[in-house]
Amino acid sequence: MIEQIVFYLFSGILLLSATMVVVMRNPIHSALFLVLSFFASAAIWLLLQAEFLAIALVLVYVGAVMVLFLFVVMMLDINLVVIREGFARFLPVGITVAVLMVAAMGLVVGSDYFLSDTYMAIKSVGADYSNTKELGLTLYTEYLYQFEIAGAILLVAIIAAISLSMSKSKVNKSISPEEQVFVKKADRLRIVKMQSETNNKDEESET
Amino acid sequence: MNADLIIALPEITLLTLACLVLLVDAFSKDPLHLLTYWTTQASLLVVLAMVLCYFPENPQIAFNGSFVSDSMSAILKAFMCGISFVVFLYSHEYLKEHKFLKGEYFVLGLFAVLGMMIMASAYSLLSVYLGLELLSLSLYAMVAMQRDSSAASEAAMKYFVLGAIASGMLLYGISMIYGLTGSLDLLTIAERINVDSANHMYLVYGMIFLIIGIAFKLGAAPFHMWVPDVYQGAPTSVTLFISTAPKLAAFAMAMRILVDGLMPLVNDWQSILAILAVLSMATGNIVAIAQTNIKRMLAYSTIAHVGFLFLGLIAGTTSGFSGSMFYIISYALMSMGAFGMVILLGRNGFEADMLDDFKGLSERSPWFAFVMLCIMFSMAGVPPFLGFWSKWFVLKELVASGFVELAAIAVLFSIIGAYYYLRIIKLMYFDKPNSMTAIKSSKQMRFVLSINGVLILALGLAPNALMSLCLVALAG
Amino acid sequence: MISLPEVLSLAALLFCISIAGIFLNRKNVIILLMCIELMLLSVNMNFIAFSHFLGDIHGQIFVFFILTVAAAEAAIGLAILVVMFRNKGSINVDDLDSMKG
Amino acid sequence: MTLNSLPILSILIWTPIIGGIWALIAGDRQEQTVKYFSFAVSVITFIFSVILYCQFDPAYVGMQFVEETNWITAFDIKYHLGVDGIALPLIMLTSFTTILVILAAWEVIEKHISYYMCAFLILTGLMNGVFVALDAILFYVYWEAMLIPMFLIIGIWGGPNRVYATIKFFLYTFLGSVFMLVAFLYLYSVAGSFNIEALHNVPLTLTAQKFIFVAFFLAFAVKIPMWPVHTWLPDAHVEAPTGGSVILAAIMLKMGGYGFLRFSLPITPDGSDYFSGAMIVLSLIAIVYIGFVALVQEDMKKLIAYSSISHMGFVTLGFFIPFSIYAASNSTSGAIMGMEGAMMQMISHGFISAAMFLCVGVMYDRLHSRMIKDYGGVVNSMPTFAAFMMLFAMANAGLPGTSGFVGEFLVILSSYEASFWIAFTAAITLILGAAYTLWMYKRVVFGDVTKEAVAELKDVNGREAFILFLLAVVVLTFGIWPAPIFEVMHTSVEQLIEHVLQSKIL
Amino acid sequence: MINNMEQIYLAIVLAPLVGSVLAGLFGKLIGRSGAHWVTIIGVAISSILSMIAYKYHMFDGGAIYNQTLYTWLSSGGIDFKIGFLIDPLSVTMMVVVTFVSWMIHIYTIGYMHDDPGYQRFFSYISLFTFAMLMLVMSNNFLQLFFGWEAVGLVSYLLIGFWYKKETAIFANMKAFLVNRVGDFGFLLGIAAILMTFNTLDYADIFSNVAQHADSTITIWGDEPWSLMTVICICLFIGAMGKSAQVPLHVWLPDSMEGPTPISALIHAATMVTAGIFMVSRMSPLFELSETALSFILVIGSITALFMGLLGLVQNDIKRVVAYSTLSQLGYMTVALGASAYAAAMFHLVTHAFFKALLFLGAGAVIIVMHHEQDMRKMGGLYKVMPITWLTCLFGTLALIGFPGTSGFFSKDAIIEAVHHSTLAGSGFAYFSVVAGVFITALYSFRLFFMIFHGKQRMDMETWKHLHEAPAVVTVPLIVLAIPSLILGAFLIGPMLFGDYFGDAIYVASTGGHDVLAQMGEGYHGIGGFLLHSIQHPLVLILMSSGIFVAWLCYIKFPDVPEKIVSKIGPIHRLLVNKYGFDDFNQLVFAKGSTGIGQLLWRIGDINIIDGFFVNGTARSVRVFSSFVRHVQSGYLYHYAFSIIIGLLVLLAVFVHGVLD
Repeated sequence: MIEQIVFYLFSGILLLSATMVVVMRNPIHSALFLVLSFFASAAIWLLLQAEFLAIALVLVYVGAVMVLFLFVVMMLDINLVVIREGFARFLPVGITVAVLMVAAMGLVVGSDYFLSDTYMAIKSVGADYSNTKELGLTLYTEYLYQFEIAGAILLVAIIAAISLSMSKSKVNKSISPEEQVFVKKADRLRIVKMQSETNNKDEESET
Repeated sequence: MNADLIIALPEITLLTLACLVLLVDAFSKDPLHLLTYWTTQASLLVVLAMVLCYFPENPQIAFNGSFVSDSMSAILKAFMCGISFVVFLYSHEYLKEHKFLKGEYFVLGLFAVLGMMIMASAYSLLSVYLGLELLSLSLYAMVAMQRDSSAASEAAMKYFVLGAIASGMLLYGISMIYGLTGSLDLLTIAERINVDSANHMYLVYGMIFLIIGIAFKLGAAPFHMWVPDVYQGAPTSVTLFISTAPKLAAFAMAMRILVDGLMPLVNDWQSILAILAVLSMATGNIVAIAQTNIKRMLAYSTIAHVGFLFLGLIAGTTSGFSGSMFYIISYALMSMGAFGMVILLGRNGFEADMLDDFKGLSERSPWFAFVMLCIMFSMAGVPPFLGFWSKWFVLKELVASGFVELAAIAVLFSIIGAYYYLRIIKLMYFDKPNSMTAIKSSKQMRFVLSINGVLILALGLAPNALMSLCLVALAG
Repeated sequence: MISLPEVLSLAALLFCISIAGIFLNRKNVIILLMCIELMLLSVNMNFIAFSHFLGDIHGQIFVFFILTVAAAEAAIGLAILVVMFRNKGSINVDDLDSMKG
Repeated sequence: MTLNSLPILSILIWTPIIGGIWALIAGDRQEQTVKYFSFAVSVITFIFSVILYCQFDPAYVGMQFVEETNWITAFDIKYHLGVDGIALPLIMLTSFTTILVILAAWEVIEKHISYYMCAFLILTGLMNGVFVALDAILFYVYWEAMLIPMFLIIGIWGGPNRVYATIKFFLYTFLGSVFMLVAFLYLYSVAGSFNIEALHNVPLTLTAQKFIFVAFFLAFAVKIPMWPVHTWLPDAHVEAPTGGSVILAAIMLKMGGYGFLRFSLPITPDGSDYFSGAMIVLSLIAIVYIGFVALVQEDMKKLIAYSSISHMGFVTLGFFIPFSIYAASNSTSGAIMGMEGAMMQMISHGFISAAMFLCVGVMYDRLHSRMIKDYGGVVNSMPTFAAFMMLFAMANAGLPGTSGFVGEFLVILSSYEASFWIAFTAAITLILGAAYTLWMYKRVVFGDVTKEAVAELKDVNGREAFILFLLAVVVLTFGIWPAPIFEVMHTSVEQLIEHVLQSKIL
Repeated sequence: MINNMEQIYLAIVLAPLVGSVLAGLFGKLIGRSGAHWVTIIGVAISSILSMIAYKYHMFDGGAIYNQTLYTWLSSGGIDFKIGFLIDPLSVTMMVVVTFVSWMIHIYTIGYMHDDPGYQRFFSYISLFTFAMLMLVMSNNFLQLFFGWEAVGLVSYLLIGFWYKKETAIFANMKAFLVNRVGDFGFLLGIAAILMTFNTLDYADIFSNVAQHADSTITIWGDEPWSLMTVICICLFIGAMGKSAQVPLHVWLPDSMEGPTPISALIHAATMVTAGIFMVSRMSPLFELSETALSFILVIGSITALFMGLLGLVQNDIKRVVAYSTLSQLGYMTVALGASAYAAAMFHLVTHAFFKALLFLGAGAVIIVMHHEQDMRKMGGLYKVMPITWLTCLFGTLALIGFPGTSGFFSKDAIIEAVHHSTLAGSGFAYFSVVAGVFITALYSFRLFFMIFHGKQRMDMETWKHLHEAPAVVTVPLIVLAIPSLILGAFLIGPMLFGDYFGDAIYVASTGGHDVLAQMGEGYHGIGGFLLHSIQHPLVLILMSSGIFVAWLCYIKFPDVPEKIVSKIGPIHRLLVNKYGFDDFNQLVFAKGSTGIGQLLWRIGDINIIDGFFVNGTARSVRVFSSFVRHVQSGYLYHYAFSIIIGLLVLLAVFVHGVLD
């Protein structure tokens, strides 16, 4: 019973904060609400006996990823523009679709099928059970291959992030003497021929 | 465990070599990154050789059933390596011309190839996902790599956001399938699915999300919206890359998930794919007509081709899948040639990506106009070019499975499609050139592009070998 | 006791919110990235629920990988964002419209 | 190696193709060489087709000179060639026409003559391929591949509106043929083979036959072309260079007819029977409707193009009348006559339309106009030409003694056995055909010279006279003595009729 | 002998062809005289050999020759052959054709002397001789049709011989097209014959004809038609075209645009009689259908009477003769309709001579008048052209049927035959042919008086230079005048009442068809025939009054015609307008078909098929394309939205089964 209250409490927080993430104008507020939703999720995960992941979520996400988000948000000097026109026009359709989707998904996942015996195989674990240990064991044996791939993915992320955002300052003020020697008039001076404006107008009117 | 490693030797080698290239690049000061380039190409060749050397007679499963090496994966991997080799060759040329040659490009490229190979060999949903992400993340970065291009960064952002949504969908589907079968292993999933049981509807529910993920990756309508923008915005060499080898990986993903994993649900996904196929062919072919940018036009043509590709899957038979495989390989070859031509015509930072840039090509360079002609007729599906056989193959299997009406719809759209391919030929042959500037490019580029064109014709005249290969790939 | 449908529904709701966030949001791209994170969170929720009710650890393993990938994704996404901002001087979603048709 | 052991059909296909490729490689720099070389190739091809004719056994039932090699083993697609009495005359026609076309281009084509020669030679090879292929897929490959050179010919060397015309031509014919491909694939799924002869014998339900017939119909009706899918033809003809018009009219149209004989009728006899009434009506519409349309054309090429459509109406009429004749008379004699008449109409139209287009070409080369109003009184400055054109105009109007008469005559005679009114309607062409041909002739050739340009026209030169003379000889010979063409067809046509009149409903 | 004869027949046919080819293809090489020599020699050979053949068949009792030369083609078990059937009917035609042609070849030398198309002309007329011979010598319908169309072709070429003249090239096209209308029916008749008899050979058809006498065919609804009637009417439509019967007569007056020798040869003596010949040849068929015969009778009598009337108002010398020809062809047709085939043939033969004579005479006048054809500008020519005057007088007398001349015998025979006929329409026919006698006399002498007598209406300058025509012109006139006068007397006995034609012409002995046999009962030699006509003087009275009226109007009171014209204004206008046939054709057929053509082309082809369906499809695809492309708005949220919609639809359809 208490579990259910806790679950609904945190579910409520989660959904609310998730909604706030979406509707907040200021991205910093959004980011903070996102942090809140992560916390709420972590709580629910704990209820679902995924202790390690709950911790990891807080550590990795809140501790690293969200900080990164905030960092970027603050680094980029974003002016908070007003919502453009058309949004209101689009909103009813958007909300209808969202509601429809909730219905379409809810009808399936809310079904009693998921109450069947198959889904009553919850492990009853002793006090010495360590979720972390079991995860670790599986991860480093059965999932060695995937683990390596994950490593590669992180490597790619690093390379990509660096190569995209690192700017070798291109604005090099030094001069190249040999280029200066070979410079020609045409390189510096461009003569543009332009028709006089009256002529242009005449032509336009003719056509 | 050792056996496992040997089975996955090409992937391991590629990972090692990719890291090596990374190191090489980090310490090289060459502005042309020649060493990086050549080690990259060498790596691909080495891996290609390995794939061929370790060609599996029978499917070999490793890493607790999450990795498989069968003839399909081996053939696809070989093509991935080969195609990437050519792509990098063109890319080097292109990057040099457009002055943003970077070592990371090749490193990321290699990782992308690794991702593709993982997808080709993935036997569990987790491997599929990780392979996909490895590939996608590399590609996102590659698209954005031309940092001073506004279009490229816009394309990258769109690609990234939509790609993330798609992988979210895919994940959601995976989670449902996992929840319903209790396994991530494709073989186990296939075993545990019982069509008649109560969970059929839930499986279909999960499967729809999976299919959206696949459809997005391949660029099937209505999940195709990223394709035109990304094709247009990305640097041509990246467009070239995206439109070739990763398509093979996406096909492999479709095969793994739908055929290896969800074959019991074949009746359901046949109908879903049929809808997507018709939509794709319609959207692709119709919207392509209105395009003026050749990269964008080819993007829509890709969408249309994906529709055709699906037809082979819809057939639901082994030979139908072979047909799709043949289709995607031929498509990759044609697309490679087409974008190769775009690269060839561009110069000095100028992208020859408007249709009008092809005007009067036959006067400027009769030979390359001919190559482009072969490619365009091939894409339109006119014999005796390769593209005809790929259409023929999937249509044949489709008809053999009794979907004659679908085949009729497909050919109808291919006629609409023929129009915009013909338009390019019209520009090249019937119009006067805008300028008579000679085409300048390296010898190897010309050589490879010529080979590409000739190959499309040659394989069109003698498609037997490739067809048999595809048949064998899926029969074994 | 929490039941599986409850958790799944929660995840589905979260999924819908995130999706709605993506196509309703016209402000800036960074919120899109956050919505993606939310979406992954909902998927994770699904996995953990199934893992719990099936008594199967593999679901949690998957979540582990998703977290990893999500982090990598966030990094690349933000990097692209930065590049984009440099080019366009804006991260407004509406400004991402130079290519269309 | 004796002549008998030569793979003569392959030679007919590949000699021109390889010749064409060589011409392309030789390039524009060696213009003269290319011309003579191409001419030589076309003559050699023709010689081989004559050898083929000589060695052909008219009494033999079935395919002759069969060549069979594996091509795509994966699907049992074979490089399977053979010829019978239906294909043989068409092959002769093809290789003969090629010579004319190459000669006609001699001085006229100034732009990229080597490409031009290449396109035509390759086209010849492919067209021969269409007529000898015995594997449905092989047939289809030749059939479609043929569009490519034609597309380029019209597009590169055509008139001012060539792009519209050539794209229309391509898409139109492509539209038709893709459905034929689907039909082939369906047949394969039933018969397990692409062998055309095997397909002839595979039993099919009536519904299937109807659908297959419609698919085939789209392909062949567009090609031949039948009303109302004919509108590509006038455009293509008008814009094509002379040689292109000649090949289009003389041979490409015949492929539609050939397709009906080789595929529609034998594969779907019951479907053909079912639709024969509609086909007859369409044919009659083509004959009369198009006749009227031809009457009011202001462009000579368009007029001839429309007259081609009208003439092709006789071909389809002759092909689909047998069912009604058989139903009316219960004897195959009239049916055979109708079909042979239609075949003859195809052959003869090949010569006559080629001649007419060449005539227009001769004038066009001089005045660069195809409009009737730009001429008048040509006979005053070009008497020899006028005489040739008179002969061909009369042949076009179906005057006895020219080959144009034979086919129309037989088809009208046989259609009478089916119904008086069919014959009645078909015979209207006697009046209309004469009307549009002679009215054009009157306006172009007769009359006093009122235009300076016409007065300065030079009469045909030796090369042109030679081409026209060749055609005149052929037109007259087959008008006076058409028996040689009929002799080679008899066995095949009889066998076909016999086959077609038997139901093969599953 | 038979073998020799075959070579002779071949020579008869081929000699003119060779001449034609030589003159046509090598005209420049052999020059003008070369051209006329080769053709004249060719046609002379042909003519002389024809006479030999005539002698062989008519006097030496040679058997009927019916042999195949070669098989044109065989299809569906039917052999189409080329071959000759030589019997009294054909051999008579051969002699007439070759002889008249020969004369006209000679005459042409003078007539066309200064024409630049000299060689071409000779080539054409020789070719015509060849084609006409093919027609008459044929033993089957195929060859008949070949000859039929070939003479049409040559006629076309010759009418348009002066191709610079707009009227000439209009007339030749008109002639060809009108003939084609006839051929249209003819071909249908041939098709019907082939279907009925499974052969096109005369002999085979005639031997089986009895079996099909009562066959019927349904053409419209369920009404059964007599097969023979259908066949015969179809064939006769062919004859109507070629022999210029109403309403397909319109081409013949216009054909006078051609050179006069042509008018004489083709449009008077030979080609136009091909229809008469054909019906005679097909007598076994026509005898089986009284309906067809009545039809012929009515058409013929209309032509005979009303075309003659038109001759009264024409002022062009050649046109008068042309209308006279029409009228005379009407007489022949009437004879055919009355089953008096022999009488028709007889009139055909005599008409060939005297009409050729009249045309050549007219041609002679035209030459000396420097190609002036308007009679109103002539008069009094008898003084300068006595030979022409005399021969023309003979011709005119023969034409009006002055007792004793050839024309008298043949025309009176027809009138008598019609009188005996009991077929439906014979009463009208009798009235027409009898009334025709008056009209014939009136227009013939109108012509004669206006040209040769009365005031000289040309200007004096022309008058001074007038002279008799050269010998090449007058000799053929004289040669033709002789048979015009005397041939009838010789031929009437054997031809009408003897066994001249043998089996070549068949007349049913029952049903009162055999009018000639009935006449034969009362025939007692030429004298008797003459006497008979005096005893029943109606015809003679009409003829004389015709001459008298002509004398009154054109010699005695030249201003009378104008007064009459002003009195009968509308009728005169009707006649001048040729009953409106030309206007009607021009308006309905020519304008109508170009109108239909324009309609079908502009509306049908350009607007509906091409515009709406073909280009319309292309356009709508393009429009649709440019519309659909806006879905690709460039906005991320739209893209995401489309993904969601896709997802929703798939979920709805496949999970929630909305569509089920």
